[in-house]
Amino acid sequence: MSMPAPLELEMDLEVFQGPFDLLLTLVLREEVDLLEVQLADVVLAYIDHLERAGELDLEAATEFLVLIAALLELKSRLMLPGEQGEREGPEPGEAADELLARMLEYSRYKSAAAYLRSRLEQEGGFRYRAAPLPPPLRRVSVDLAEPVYDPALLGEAIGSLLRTPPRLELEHIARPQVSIEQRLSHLRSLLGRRSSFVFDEAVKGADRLTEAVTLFALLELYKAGEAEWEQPEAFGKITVRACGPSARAVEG
Amino acid sequence: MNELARVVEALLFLSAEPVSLDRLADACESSEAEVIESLARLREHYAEGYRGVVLREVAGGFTLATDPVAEKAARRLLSRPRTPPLTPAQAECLAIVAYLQPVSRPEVARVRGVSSESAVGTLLERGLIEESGRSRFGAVLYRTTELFQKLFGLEALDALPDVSGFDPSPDEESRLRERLLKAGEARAQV
Amino acid sequence: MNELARVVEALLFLSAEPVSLDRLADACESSEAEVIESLARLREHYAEGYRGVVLREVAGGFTLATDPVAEKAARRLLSRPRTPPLTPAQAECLAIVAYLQPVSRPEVARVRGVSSESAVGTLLERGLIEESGRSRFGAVLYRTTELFQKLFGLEALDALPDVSGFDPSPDEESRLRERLLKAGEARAQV
Repeated sequence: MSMPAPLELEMDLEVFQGPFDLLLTLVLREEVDLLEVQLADVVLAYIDHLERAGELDLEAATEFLVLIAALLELKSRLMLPGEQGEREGPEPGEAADELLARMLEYSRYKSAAAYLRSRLEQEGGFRYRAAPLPPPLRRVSVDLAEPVYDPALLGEAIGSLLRTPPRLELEHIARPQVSIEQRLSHLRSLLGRRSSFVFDEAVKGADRLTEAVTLFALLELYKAGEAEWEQPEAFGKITVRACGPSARAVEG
Repeated sequence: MNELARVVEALLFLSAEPVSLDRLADACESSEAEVIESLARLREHYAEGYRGVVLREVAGGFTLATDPVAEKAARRLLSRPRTPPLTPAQAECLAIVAYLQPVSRPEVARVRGVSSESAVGTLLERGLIEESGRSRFGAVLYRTTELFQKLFGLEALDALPDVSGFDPSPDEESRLRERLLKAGEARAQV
Repeated sequence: MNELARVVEALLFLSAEPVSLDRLADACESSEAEVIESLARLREHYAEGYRGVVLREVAGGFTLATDPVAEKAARRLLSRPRTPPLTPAQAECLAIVAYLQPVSRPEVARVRGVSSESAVGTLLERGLIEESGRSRFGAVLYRTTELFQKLFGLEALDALPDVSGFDPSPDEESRLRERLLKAGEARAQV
């Protein structure tokens, strides 16, 4: 089986109105075999394009990734050998349906947009008059004013403006307060007391970030010649030993 | 032209906005039936193709506008185009707001698959859309304005064509679906 | 009416100011003699006493103006305060001005958590709010008008409804202004 020639992505991203536009074009291009499209290239090119356009915000990028993920999933399912009954999750048909539904929704408004543009152009010849009123008609007469608005409207508006929106749940991404310095002094104090310890003890009960920072602190100690370690097998225990002047002091 | 028709003509000439039938009747202290008759007379006077000014029914009311025959000269005299055209992005946002209103900016972005902040901002600035309250999450909702109806020559919002008319035909839809699945079928035959 | 007369009619209709003969001729790319002939035809159409709009020759050129026959109706239509229902954005802006006055536009936007140019503009245009000096940072300040009080049936400003009846947390002690600004900042982040 010969390798398909790598597909040249000759697309001017500037002309696309968004990822759906891009995908629609991609999928409908007769000469493009979906299997051959390097989606990673599309992703990178598109994100690049957004960034250059100064439009890269989290919302846009996330939306695009969700979309590409759907296409990737579809593509990966298409690439799986055609075994029956062993797949989990949606069938390729379903994955395609999901993506198709969103592309169709987009395509509806893309056509509606084209209609609006042409309608505006057709209407272009009708101009409306925008002249100020003759002076005698300009002043609104306060005497003619009658109560038509309910003052409660104002109270309600203020009441709703006083309501604080529900707080976003940020706890799960709240950053635990942990610094390299803290973990360095933690490791040094362990070494000072015992001259060697198992790494797991140093991070007992700690969260993953603390674990990572502690490991980083350990690398710092190694670099400074204060400690070395040993791990006899992959995923085995890591034993940390003091070395350098402080170690000798303890041994002596 | 009788006096009522003359008055209605003058009111339409003065008012910057389209005037609804009931407001015309109130101002003229006449019945709506009488105003309708006057409007019919005016329409004869302003029959399209005969005058420089035409009588139009837009945005829920009546208004006078120039005939397109004068557009070039008007551009020379006033040295500005009537309405700058919409960019494709602005048109997409406008179409989504027009058909789904009231709709929030995140929803517009969801349909387009891309952040739509600047396009929505421009539509707001140009007065084609406006705020219409908030969603229950506090996001601002948008709807189209009377100016939108006026500039697009719509009698009312429901004069927009049915949105399903913009859906791809069943043929196009199945072609899209086929293309999506084609690679998989090719693979299965190997 | 020939095409030139139609175009001249449209130009006079659009222009707020009288248009001179040479500007008309320039815009129509015609000779002044041709424009004079068109104006004569138009004058027949717009003969005084027959139409709601008349053609006048004034200092500086030609202009269309309404016939005095429509004056009373025009006053009824246009001098009466316009009171369409307030949009939610307008109601919010108006409430902020009413309760916090004098208040600047940036403050209104901060409380709402969203730019409020067009709503504030509409309130100004309808005469519900007006300028009231400048803040020490130079921003224009707004307050409500007498018309506002009349349209809301308020005898005085202190007759505004008591906020505590609408307050989601009436026990909060700090001042209304600070609380509104705080809530607005939180909203802007949603």
